[in-house]
Amino acid sequence: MTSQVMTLSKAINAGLRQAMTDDDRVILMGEDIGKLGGVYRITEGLQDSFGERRVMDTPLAESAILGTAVGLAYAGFRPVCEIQFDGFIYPAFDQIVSQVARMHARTAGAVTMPITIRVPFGGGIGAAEHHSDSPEAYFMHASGLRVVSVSNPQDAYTVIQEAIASNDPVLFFEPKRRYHVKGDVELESSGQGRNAMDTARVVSEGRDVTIVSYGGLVQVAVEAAQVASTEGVSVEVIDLRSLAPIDFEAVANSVRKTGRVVIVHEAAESGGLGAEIAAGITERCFYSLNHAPVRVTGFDIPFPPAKLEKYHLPDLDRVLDGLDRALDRPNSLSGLEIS
Amino acid sequence: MTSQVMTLSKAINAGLRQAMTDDDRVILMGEDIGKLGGVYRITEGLQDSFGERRVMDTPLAESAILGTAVGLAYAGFRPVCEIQFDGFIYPAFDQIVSQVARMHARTAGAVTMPITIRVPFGGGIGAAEHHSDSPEAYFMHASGLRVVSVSNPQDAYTVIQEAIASNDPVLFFEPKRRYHVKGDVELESSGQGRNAMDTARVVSEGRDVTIVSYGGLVQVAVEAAQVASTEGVSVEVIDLRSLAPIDFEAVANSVRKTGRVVIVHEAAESGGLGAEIAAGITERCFYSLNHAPVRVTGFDIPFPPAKLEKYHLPDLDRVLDGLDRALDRPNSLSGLEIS
Amino acid sequence: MPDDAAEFVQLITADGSRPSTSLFEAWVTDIDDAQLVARYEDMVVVRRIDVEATALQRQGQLALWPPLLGQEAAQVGSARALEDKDFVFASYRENGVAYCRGIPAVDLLKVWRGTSQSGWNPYDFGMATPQIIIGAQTLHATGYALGMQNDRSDVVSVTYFGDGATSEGDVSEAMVFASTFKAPVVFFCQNNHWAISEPVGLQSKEQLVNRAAGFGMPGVRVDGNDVLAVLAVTREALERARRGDGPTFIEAVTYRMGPHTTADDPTRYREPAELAEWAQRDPIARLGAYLRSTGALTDEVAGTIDETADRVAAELRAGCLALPDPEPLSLFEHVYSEPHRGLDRQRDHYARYLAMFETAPTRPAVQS
Amino acid sequence: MPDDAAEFVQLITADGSRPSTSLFEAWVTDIDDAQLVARYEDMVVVRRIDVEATALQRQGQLALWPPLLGQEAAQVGSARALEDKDFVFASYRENGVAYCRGIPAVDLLKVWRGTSQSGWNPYDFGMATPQIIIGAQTLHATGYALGMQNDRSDVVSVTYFGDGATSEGDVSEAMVFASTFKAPVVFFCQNNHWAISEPVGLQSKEQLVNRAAGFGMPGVRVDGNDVLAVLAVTREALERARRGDGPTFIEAVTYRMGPHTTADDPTRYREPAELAEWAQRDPIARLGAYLRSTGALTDEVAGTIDETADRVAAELRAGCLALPDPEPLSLFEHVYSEPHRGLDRQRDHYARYLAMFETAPTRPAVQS
Ligand SMILES: Cc1ncc(C[n+]2csc(CCOP(=O)(O)OP(=O)(O)O)c2C)c(N)n1
Ligand SMILES: Cc1ncc(C[n+]2csc(CCOP(=O)(O)OP(=O)(O)O)c2C)c(N)n1
Ligand SMILES: [Mg+2]
Ligand SMILES: [Mg+2]
Repeated sequence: MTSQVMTLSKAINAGLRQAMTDDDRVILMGEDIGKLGGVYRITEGLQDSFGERRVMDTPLAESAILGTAVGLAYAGFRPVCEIQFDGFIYPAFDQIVSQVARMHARTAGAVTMPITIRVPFGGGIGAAEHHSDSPEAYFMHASGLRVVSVSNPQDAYTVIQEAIASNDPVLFFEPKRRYHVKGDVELESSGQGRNAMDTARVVSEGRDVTIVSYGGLVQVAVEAAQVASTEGVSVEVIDLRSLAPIDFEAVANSVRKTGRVVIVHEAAESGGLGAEIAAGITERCFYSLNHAPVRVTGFDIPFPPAKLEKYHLPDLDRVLDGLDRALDRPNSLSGLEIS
Repeated sequence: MTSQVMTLSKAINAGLRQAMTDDDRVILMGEDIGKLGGVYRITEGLQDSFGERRVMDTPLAESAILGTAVGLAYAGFRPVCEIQFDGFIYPAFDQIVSQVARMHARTAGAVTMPITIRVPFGGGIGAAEHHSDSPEAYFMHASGLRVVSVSNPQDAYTVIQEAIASNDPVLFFEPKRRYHVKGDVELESSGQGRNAMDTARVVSEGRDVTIVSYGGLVQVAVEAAQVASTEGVSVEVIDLRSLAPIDFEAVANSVRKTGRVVIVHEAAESGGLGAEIAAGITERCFYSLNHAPVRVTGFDIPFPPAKLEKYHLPDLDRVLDGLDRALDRPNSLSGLEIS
Repeated sequence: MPDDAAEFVQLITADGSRPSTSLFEAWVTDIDDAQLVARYEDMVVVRRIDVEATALQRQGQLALWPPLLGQEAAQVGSARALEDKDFVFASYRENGVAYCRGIPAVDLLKVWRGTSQSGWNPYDFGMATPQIIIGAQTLHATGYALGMQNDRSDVVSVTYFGDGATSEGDVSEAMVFASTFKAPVVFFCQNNHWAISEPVGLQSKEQLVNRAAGFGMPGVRVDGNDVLAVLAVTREALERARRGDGPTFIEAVTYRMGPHTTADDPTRYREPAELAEWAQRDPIARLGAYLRSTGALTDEVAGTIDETADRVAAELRAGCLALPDPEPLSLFEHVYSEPHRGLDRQRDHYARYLAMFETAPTRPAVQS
Repeated sequence: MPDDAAEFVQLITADGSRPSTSLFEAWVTDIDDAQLVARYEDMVVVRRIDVEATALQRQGQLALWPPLLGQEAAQVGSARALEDKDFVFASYRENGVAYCRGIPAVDLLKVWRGTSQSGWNPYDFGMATPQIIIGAQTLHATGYALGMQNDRSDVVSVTYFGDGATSEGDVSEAMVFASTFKAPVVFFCQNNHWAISEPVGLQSKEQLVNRAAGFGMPGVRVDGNDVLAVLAVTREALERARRGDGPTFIEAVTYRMGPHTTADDPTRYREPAELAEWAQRDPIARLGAYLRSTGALTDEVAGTIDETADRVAAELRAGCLALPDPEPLSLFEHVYSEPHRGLDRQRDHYARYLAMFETAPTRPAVQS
């Protein structure tokens, strides 16, 4: 086994390189992904290695990026489209939900859409408007798509390859705030059997309460679990990885054990993933639940200016407060209770 | 009080006419809404009465319809945009979620977006692909928007006027399958105080279980309540009307009483409104609930061909089955139980 | 009325004469009378299919039908210019194109009868199934062309769209991509003068063909009711694409003589005089007149063609009525190509739900 | 290099001479040397603001800054053609336009310092706040123009966008609407040759100005580094719109001499030689040379202008540092203009949550 320490961004880059080496039908498309290597350098060096036809800088038109990807998939290619930032995916919404998602069903299975859509997402980086959105819930509601997110370099490396290898279209959400975090990556962990992409991962085991999260906030969940443990609370942390479909088996197994759950994400609460997770858990674990599932999420507001994002985004204190509520105890910090 | 029997479609037409008469800044925009009066004739006769500048046939470009509506709102108009069918709103998604929804917040309140977006939605009419979508959940997750739907002529008449009068942008979802249903309409019920648009309506009271629905399926819920009553079950039916924000006070009041709830909609289950409603109810009524909230919805599939829609769409039997599940009893029809 | 031959390529005039003055004659020197008779047959059959499908709709066998009445030459002329290996991405009205691609007529009906979302396997005929989202398919065609270019093949992709579609951002974006990458794609716009109730003048003050130059591609305006002229200009465009010189925009000037769909009532928005005027330029009558003048079309030949058309129509009707209703559980098929835990669960659930009814009594009728 | 004056309108050459041969001279007969000195000052001040803001970013006071270096003439020339009542819808780089509209420089910084999503009240200056979604504002401008047309006012709306933006569907759709309805709107495209790392040739094989004709509007290509020429062509376009003759597309050929934003490193994708070549056509140097040749720009005048620029820069810096951080609960403001039960509940909740900390001990540090 070759293992290497690398950042999450480099792990995606390595995964893309591996996927392109393994299958010459894999092509990358996007704005500034060629010479520049992408504004986050995720595709750095790939155009040098694979040429301009396989790493295509496209004109500025997101609908066209996805729409031509549909045609390329028709022609037997496996396009990997980069959307430069979360907030720029909406012009492509029609092509994604009406075409990419439905072409396989529309043609009764004759045409497959092995398209991967890479989307750097989320806040915590002090960015300007439209650069910190969390649009994942829109896509989990659009039947025909798969939606995944990763929280660490190993998963980044493995899951991007699984997403590309999937014959179904996959939205791959990359947590920008974690791009530069390093971790060990087994470079040979790819290719053999699909499971990282489809399954949730238990990050740390616990008995008293479960935290379900994904992407950029898994780390905050882990930190909350550490602090809670100093207060004698044993927290199980689950990293969903697959946002659509959700691995409810893994989630329900945990909640049946702990009886309590806190769901953490950056996106707005209303209609966010937390709603589906809470509803799905309640359906499956009603008699095991000691408290209603607690949601700790971004507020129902457009992403705020950078100086305010720390209030908007779930942080350690808000996750701990969520844990306290799930545990039916007063806020462990202030001793106060809010309902 | 002038009361008149009219269809739901005529009630919207009458509401539009009234709004245009009351305020000359109200203008209508859309494809085929002028001479033709819209493919559903909702705007019939309005161009004759108000002229081509106030009832504008636009080129075929949904993003432009919404994008120019933003500019018109900047200029002090109150645009009412018709999207011809549910499935054609996605090309306008970017302008709706990034511009219409956020302009007020972006400009710290300086600019208002009193834009109404009329969307004939849902299935049950045997239509071709893209003509039966239920995209409401996408918009309830987009902060800055209000989302409403109506189920009867009176609400149609009142709520369309309230939506137009609102200084916030409103998505107004019209249940196509109910366009031709007649009902009494008080023509003077408009203008005085805003409440229909913001509040849920208890359609029929009951003790044993609550059904929450909206739009085209309220009628199915009512029918299910009737059948259930012949089996000795007392069902309370709630028509949400406001989908964002949800009137959780009304919903929770009912569920605290009944302890059981079935949520019914056409859209896909995953990430649909049912998820938010179930999660919100569980958060508010955890200790009153005798059973997990039950969702009876469309499946997680692209809307199927017309010959299959009757299986996809929640119908009387499926709602009754949902009621049985919520009541912890075997299926009242077959005596069998499915978990 | 843009029927002035000076404004477009025309090889056979509205009254059926053939002045042979156009440079585009060079593209159809191989087309003899026998072949023109074959195109005449195509158009007659295609119109017959259209009439039969319209009748089936009126009789309640189809939920809807989008007639191509009047656009036969635009569709047959262009589709017959293609090679088998080429690939078509069309909208919902290209029934004539589909016929020429060899797609059984009954397959066209599945969508409108509501038994499936599409009627055929695109790879079997080199034609994608109908696209309802206006303009979306122009991007698919451009992407397909990029794929062909990547593979160094000489396949060309052709996309059909309407005058109304030119307003959609997707069509402009497709032209940008096609031009930038010199994609081997032909943009075939059928300007049939109407987008439902909206006249073409609402979409553009300028001739649509002029859109092409600004996007860096040649544009050709052709008499869309002249099957030979359409064949010629399409051949030229295909040849340009095949030799690596990139996309072409063709505006075929034609007319939607029927309603937008069977659900539409055009008397609400257009003058009968306009229709009458276009009837003078009927694509079938014109070619018929020309072929009668050359002697290639005799009553006997015409009779045989009508018989063919009647046979196709009869088969169509029989095929339509025989189309099986899909099984309830087919709802869940082909949404994903690989197992999906969420949907698999819903399918299981629903299968068990349906099974209950097999043993169950009938529910009493609702009093609503 | 498209710097050939034959290809665009130019009144003052790159080396500062004024041949006075262009027909567009007619549009600037009222512009005397004093006014040109004022435009020179505009450009110097605008560049000084840009330099100061870049420095503030380097010093960590701003998260980001999008420099306009090199585009001063395009922005000042066009903005100074406007009347107060006109309305501008721009992107994120139009700091020079904002300056000319009278917007205090410090207001430009709020977005980039992250204290708010926009810096000013659009109605106070006739200019919408910056738009980040590429091309979206062109539709807003078109809609605003339709509103002005409805109101029979003679206000014109002007939209600024880049060369890259021309590929976005929204821009094409805006041109369709503007043309169809003869909206009083000017499409002002700053072709600065780059969209981040992508050269303009990737967006279009054709001169961007040629897009105009196909959409049925006049197009003008102007030397975007010649403030006087830009003033002239913009005046013409405004006049056309004001008299009811509809939209115009202006392509101002200029160059982004700096990085895309302070986060960008252009050495990764473009040649130093290209930058050096464009430095020869610097808009400020050119006008300076011309005004020195007429005697209007003396060392003394130049010194006064520099003092003004320094004062503005000093105020900008002081203003930036004084920008207050927003209050946490302002998160919930202005999302809706009317009460909203969902958000009001979240606000209440969060207010109580925050209040807890006022009395609470500090949480122990996390070991991560
Ligand atoms: C994105 C989208 N918007 C609206 C519609 C509704 N619609 C169906 S056909 C049509 C008119 C299309 O006109 P044109 O492009 O000229 O094609 P034609 O029908 O004349 O063949 C419209 C508006 C649609 N199908 N898709
Ligand atoms: C819809 C959308 N896609 C992508 C981006 C990311 N982006 C920001 S600026 C830019 C380049 C724009 O180039 P151009 O239009 O030439 O304007 P310039 O920056 O040169 O002024 C890109 C791709 C965006 N802001 N919006
Ligand atoms: Mg048409
Ligand atoms: Mg640029």
